[in-house]
Amino acid sequence: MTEYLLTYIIFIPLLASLVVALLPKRFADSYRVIALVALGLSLVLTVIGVSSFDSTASGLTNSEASLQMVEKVEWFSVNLGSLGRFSVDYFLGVDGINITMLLLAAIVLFIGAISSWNISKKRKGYFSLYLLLSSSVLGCFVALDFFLFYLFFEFMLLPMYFLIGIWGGPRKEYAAIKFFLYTLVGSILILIVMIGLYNSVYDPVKTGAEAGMFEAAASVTNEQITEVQKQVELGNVESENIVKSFNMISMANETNYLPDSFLSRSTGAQVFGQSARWMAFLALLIGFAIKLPAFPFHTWLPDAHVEAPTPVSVVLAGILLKIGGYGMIRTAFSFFPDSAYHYSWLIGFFGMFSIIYGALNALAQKDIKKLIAYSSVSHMGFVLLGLAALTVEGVTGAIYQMFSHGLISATLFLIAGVLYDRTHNRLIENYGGLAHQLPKYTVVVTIAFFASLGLPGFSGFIGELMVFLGAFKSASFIGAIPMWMPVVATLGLVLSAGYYLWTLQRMFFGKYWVKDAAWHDNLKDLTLREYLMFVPLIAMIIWFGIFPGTLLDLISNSVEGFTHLMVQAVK
Amino acid sequence: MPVEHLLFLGAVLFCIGLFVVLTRKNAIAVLIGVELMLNASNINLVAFGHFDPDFLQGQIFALFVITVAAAEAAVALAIVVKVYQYFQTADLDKISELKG
Amino acid sequence: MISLLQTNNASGLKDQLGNLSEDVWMLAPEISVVITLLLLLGFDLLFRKNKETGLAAIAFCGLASTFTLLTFQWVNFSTDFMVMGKLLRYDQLSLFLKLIFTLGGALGLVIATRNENRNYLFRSGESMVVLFGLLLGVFLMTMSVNLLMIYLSVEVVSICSYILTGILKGKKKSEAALKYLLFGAVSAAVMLYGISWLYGFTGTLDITSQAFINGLSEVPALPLAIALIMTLGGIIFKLGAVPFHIWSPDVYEAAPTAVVSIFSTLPKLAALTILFRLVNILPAEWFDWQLILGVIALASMIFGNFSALWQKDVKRMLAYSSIAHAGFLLVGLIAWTEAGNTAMLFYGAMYLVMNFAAFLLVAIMEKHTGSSTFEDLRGFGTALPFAGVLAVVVMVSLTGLPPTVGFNAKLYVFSAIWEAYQVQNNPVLLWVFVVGLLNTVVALFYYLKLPYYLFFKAGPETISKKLSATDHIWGTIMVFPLLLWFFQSEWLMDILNSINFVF
Amino acid sequence: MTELNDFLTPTAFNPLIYWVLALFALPLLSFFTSGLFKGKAPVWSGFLLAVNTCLSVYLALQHWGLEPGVVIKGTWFETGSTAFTYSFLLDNPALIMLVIVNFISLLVHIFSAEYMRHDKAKPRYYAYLGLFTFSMLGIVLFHNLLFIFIFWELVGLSSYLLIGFWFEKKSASLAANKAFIMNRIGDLGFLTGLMILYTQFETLDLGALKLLMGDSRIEDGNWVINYLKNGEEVIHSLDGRWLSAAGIALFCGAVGKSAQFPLQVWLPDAMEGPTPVSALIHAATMVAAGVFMLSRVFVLLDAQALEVVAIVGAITALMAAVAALSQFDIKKVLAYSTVSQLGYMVLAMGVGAYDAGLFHLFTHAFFKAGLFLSAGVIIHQLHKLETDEVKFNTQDMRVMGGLRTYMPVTFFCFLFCSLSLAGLPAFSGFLSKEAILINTHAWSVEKGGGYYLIELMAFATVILTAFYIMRAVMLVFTGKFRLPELKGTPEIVGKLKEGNMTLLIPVVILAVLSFSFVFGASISAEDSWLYQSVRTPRDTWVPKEYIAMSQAEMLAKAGTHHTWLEVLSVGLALAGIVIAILIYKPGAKLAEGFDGKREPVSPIVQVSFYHWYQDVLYTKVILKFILTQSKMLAWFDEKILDGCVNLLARTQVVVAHLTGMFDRYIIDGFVHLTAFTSGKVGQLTRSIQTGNVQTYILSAIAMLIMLLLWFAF
Repeated sequence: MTEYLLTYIIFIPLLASLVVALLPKRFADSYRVIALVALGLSLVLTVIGVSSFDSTASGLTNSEASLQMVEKVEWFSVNLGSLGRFSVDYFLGVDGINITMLLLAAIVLFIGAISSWNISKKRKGYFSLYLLLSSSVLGCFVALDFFLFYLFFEFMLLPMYFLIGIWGGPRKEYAAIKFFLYTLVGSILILIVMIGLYNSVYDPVKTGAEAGMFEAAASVTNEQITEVQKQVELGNVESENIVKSFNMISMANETNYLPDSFLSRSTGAQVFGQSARWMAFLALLIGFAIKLPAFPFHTWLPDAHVEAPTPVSVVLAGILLKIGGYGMIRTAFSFFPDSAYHYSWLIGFFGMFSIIYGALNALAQKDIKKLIAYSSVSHMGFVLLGLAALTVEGVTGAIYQMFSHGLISATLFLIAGVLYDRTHNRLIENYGGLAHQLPKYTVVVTIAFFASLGLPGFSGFIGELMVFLGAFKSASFIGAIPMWMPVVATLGLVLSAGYYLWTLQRMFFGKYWVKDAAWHDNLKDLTLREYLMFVPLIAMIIWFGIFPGTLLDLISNSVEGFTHLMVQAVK
Repeated sequence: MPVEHLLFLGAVLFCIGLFVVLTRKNAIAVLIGVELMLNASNINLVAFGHFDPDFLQGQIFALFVITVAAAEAAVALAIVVKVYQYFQTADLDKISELKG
Repeated sequence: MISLLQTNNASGLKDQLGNLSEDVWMLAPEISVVITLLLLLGFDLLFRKNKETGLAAIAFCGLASTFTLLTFQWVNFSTDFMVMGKLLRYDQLSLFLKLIFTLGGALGLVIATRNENRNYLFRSGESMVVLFGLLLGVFLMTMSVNLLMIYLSVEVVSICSYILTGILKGKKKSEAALKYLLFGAVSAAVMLYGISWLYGFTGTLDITSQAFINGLSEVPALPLAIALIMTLGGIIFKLGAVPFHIWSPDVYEAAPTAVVSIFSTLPKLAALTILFRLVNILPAEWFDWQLILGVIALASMIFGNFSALWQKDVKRMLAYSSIAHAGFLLVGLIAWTEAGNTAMLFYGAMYLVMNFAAFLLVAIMEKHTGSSTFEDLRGFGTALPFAGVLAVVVMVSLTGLPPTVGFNAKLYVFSAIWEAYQVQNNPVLLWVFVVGLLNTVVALFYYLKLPYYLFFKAGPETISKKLSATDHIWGTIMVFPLLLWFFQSEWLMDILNSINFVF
Repeated sequence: MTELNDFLTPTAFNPLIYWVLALFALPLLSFFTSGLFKGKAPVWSGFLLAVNTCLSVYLALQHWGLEPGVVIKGTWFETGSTAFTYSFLLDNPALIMLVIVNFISLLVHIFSAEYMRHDKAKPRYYAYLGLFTFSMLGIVLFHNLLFIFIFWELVGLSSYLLIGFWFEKKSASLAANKAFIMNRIGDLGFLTGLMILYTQFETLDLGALKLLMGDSRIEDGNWVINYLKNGEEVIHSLDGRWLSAAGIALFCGAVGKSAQFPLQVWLPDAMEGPTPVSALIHAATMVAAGVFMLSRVFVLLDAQALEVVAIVGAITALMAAVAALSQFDIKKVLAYSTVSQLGYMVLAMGVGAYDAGLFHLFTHAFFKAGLFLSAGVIIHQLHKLETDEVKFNTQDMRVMGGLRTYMPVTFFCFLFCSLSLAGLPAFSGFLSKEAILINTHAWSVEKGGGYYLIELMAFATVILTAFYIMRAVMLVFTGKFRLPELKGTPEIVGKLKEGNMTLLIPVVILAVLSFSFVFGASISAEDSWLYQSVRTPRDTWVPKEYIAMSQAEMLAKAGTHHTWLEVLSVGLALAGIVIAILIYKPGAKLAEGFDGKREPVSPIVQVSFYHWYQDVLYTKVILKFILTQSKMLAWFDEKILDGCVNLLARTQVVVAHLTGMFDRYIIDGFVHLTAFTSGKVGQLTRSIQTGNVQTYILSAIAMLIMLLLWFAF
């Protein structure tokens, strides 16, 4: 039943995008329906996938055995002579780490589609780009071939560029270009490492088949694989028979690195006088830290958020940022656990710093969207801190934080959108006492703010708690980051309470007042469509805050496998 | 005559040609400079051909160069004429609309 | 002929002549080009009016027959051998390049038909004749293994280019032609001077002969460097790389779009082949050409990319981008591995396709807006979304981002250089690798400028909203492969892999 | 060795869980549904609370005195090999708190029905009360630090909502913010404590922590614990200082919630909330949660941590008592008094008198709630006098005076509660305060030296307490009603009436509960049933080496009963009362001097009035610093960091210009130079200056030569 599920999930939006692009303008009203139906279908399929996901089957993140819903077809295999075969697979699959991200993406994209309902400018372009973006985002989370992953990763940029650049606010061009360039710098860094990794990693199964060690690659036993690895180790396999691989799961397995290859752990090669593996790790880390975004690579975020239309902000904050964190887990940390350990202090420090820096910046913002953007920087700092801890709790917390921030930041940007829709103004100082005029909206805002500042009972708390517990434990458990880091990072909690409550107090409490009297007539309370977005989001935020087991059951085995590999590598 | 002298002559001629190319302002004069440079090479080729008595490749090469130079000169002059039509001058300083 | 005389000792003149007549079959494609050229000339002389159709028919038929002959040769003769008494070399490398050159020529002609000044190229028989002369020249360049032949073929291409630049009316065109000519003549003279020294060092013009290699091995480093670098000068001029790149922006801006599309591709790749043949016989111990070419490649990328940033004209921007691409093409060569060569060829072929697609779209834009400056292209994409989207795809491909074949090309080239770095540990390679890839970011700046103006800026309402059916079709035909080959690059790669680079 | 998993395995099904769930469910139901009942919300919520109170009384009776209490345990979620469990513990302190919370909450519900009668947002008010009761019960019933933390924060939320209930008032919403943020600061410490304990013991279950703490030891300055996890031995070791740090960190949570120095400033501001809320949350229950939590984690605190607790408690008690001396706002007096009394409780915990602290918590809950509700009656009745013309601050004692004649019931209730607060015999306050003082004395004796200062502070607070509360009584109830004079509206006097039954019943009940006979007939705390019920044999849990001497040992050494101590404390209290009466007796100069406007002028009084200028320090210095800091950072982010990026982009552009101009300027310059050197040879200068193609050629050749030179050398 779940055989081609992932393919369906990715390609339904793509197909819908084509349909929207090809439908004549006469059917302009149906574009949004198509988008909603396509993403709804993807969401339903995702939920089916999640419910049929067997968490007990997942384990070590460097073994294909722990994957589910695997689809692995050779996509293309190019012979590059002495470079060996350039083999790219259409390789999809989920384990505990990405199934949560897939779920999040499907949810947020669907909500984004609802939020796009009243887009009126150039609808055809908008919806086909939005669907294209959806498709690549979903693909990015389930692709397990580095090339495929990179394809989806890069493919997000263009739709995003146009979505911000055409449908955005006053400084949209600047924001769009800034977003694109920033991310591109990151992806070039990733590309550099991808090329390096590709030259260092081979696929034992295909190599064995190519070298004639066994007949078909279909039914290969572990012994045979070990045998192939042994033969490669001894140099008995001809270089043109070695099939190099982009398989991200293989890349996480030390035994798949060619002996004497550049990034193999045993070689100890150096680049610019530093260990090649360290440099490669740093490149990947920075590449994804830009996406995350962590201090000091975050300055694209406020601009992009402020200028982007509401649904795009929602998708950007809700999902795109998570690709940064997910990418780190799946690539940087998995491929180079030793380097991750070596740099954990640095990562932890930047995580801690981002938390406080983002929060302090949020405190000074006048534009509510910018405030939320900086709060995202602050919250994504927890992801870095949790990952740097290299403990089960820390990594779990990081993933949980990503999931929960996805829901909460989506809600927050929708909130900003509600106000912007009505008055086309987002400055905090222009409002006062909105609670009188918009009581229901105020309730939603209060819930979202408290969820975001990490109040127990909401999903954000679980993520942050786990990060703190894991980060503190790290020092005595594995020695990755010192104990003072999480302790200092707790300051972020106070600051986040500070800026959220201050905003609440300034905008919603006190005497009712808006700067422009003309706004008053437009200030109507929430509409049905808005309820449709807020109610499910808030319900999920609360559900995952009270029953974290729903999500943790999915991820815990994979995280344990992941940290197990980390610990092994450090030893 | 030792071959060094010939080579020295070639080098001097090349430099003079280059100098002319760089300093004269008239297009025709620049072309003459190019011819000088080509001839410097020809001298070299012929001089080296001296050591290649079996095949005389140098001399033959020189003949080809002369032919090509003639063809080039023909095209060049045609273009100069055309340029003159538009600019009413062959002064290279004044022919500088395209830049940047 | 000279080399004919060289082998005189071994066998009789009669055998030689017999061989020569056999060689003629190996040169069938070139002969086909020459015959077409002559037919065009004759037709042009005989008919006075309404020549367009006739000339076009002859040209396309000639290209078709050339293409057929080349395919025939590709399929049936896969061995490498010298023809014309070691002046030329028949091998798969040259065959492949000639194939894509023929295609390129045809695409150039197609672009010519897209222009507003319809069929301008076909109206004057001379330009058609010269165009085929240029084609012959690049054919010969790909096969040249003799210094004389190298000089001659380069000059053939150059002289044809001068004429093509200046043959049509226009002040700018004549100025560009003159500049091009003077600059080209000087580079040729510099190259010739270098060649004369190489001849002096070795006593032979045949670069494949052992004598040439032995001769070079005895020369001290400095004179050798002078001679080789001067020789490189002329080749780099054709490649359009730093420092002999300065002509290209002016010429690209002035010359007709169709001609530029050919200038920016065929001679570049042909020059690359010569460079390839030359550096492959030079052992790195005597001459660190990897360093020289590395510096040239980096300088080209940086110069090309940075200069392109502030250009106001699409064609001029593409000229600078072609300088940068020359640098990227060199990257594959610098790797100095088989994979590098394949990757270089792949990049070359893809660059050709991308560039023709780009110029086709420029031609279409020129037709609709009457200009190729960014300012005048404002709102073009909004008015003509299809053409706009195609332009975006081409620009993305030129930048080298997925999902376009430009990405594969860059990926292969840089994979090759990474692998070469792993093996050779030459720090130059690493610099080329890192700086080259980071250059992509700079490139994005100006490539994105086009979509930016096309879509983000509001343009005048005057842009005609109707895209002709032919434009639709040609646009799709040219752009679609850029996407298709991203997913199926092995089709081309398999062909390239059959090329034997050893000689 | 202890097997960790034994603590974490869920207990067998116990039907008691239904009762517990019902206890949570009813207030939560009130939270969610009171909105539906609009005007009938008080009835509905009150009904639910009444049921809940009955339930809790029933439970308390059922499980009274069971040692060590009933435990229900289950798994919340698991991650990796670690299970996060929840557990309930029903022991005596929990049961008493359960009853107190529900009972006072019920009284407040009843009282509010009248007090909030005319407020449109009544349903919201009752919803918040429900949320508060729910959260508070969580702290009381859960026996897992993580869950206590969770409900701890939720209590903070409901407190925030209730303080800011009248959100139109800017001061109210600001006070709400302040309360939440101050609490959050304390919670950082709590969270840090959780981190430390979790790292060491891998569980936050209090039952487990108690035993594991007993198993842990100090070895070579390291805090070491061995235990079994799934049969495998685990050794965890942290620097020994983390042991004290854990205790102090947990205490930080209590500092926030129980308004201890230096975070106590939020509590006086919290009086912006409705008065019944102040009675429930900011006097009886929530603020006491800190003390209750301290009692729960008592065994995790080592000697250093306890010392910090004691010192902070004493300082708070004294500081707040001083601040209460000069306040004019009746609620502010009570607020500072609450802070001061909480200081006593914390002091008790610090000196090891777990039982005394808890006992004072219970007694204080009643008499302080009584005081607040009495004040509420006064405010409510005075509020009725307000018209559109006549506006005055209904909480300002300067407008009151002589109310005894108008509101006799309220007067007596207030008086009894005040006497209880002052600690006179026959009142409950006497019992618990005496217990604290005895323990403090024993502790000071044990420690000796400067630690007598703590005892001194405790005694100083006794006299201050008696003084300020008697001052309030005198100002409010004696003399003549000052409002008519101040406002020039003598007709107002007739309108002032005693509150109705809905207001008075809760007040009277609470006043009755502040007599000592309720808690024990004897004059000594030792004999009180309540005091005895919380005296758990905790000494066996505490690792001997962590504390110098247990409470029992200290008491044994210093003696459990000191008549002179009681005499002294009662004497001091009486002295305070007498002084207050003398100063503020009707007709006394000070009492007449108020005009309802003036702030105190004497600098000493100002220190008291402005609460040691602590607030000024916070807002003017620390908050300003943070805000400036954040503005600076935002500037840094926008200008410098983003500026760098833009600069990079701009440099690119500049470089682009440079390369573009390279031909034109640099090469030209080069040409200039060449022309200059060869200037005499011919008329070259002009021709080269602008010679375009030639410049091109020259640049190419020059670069070629440069390449050559660079390559050659």
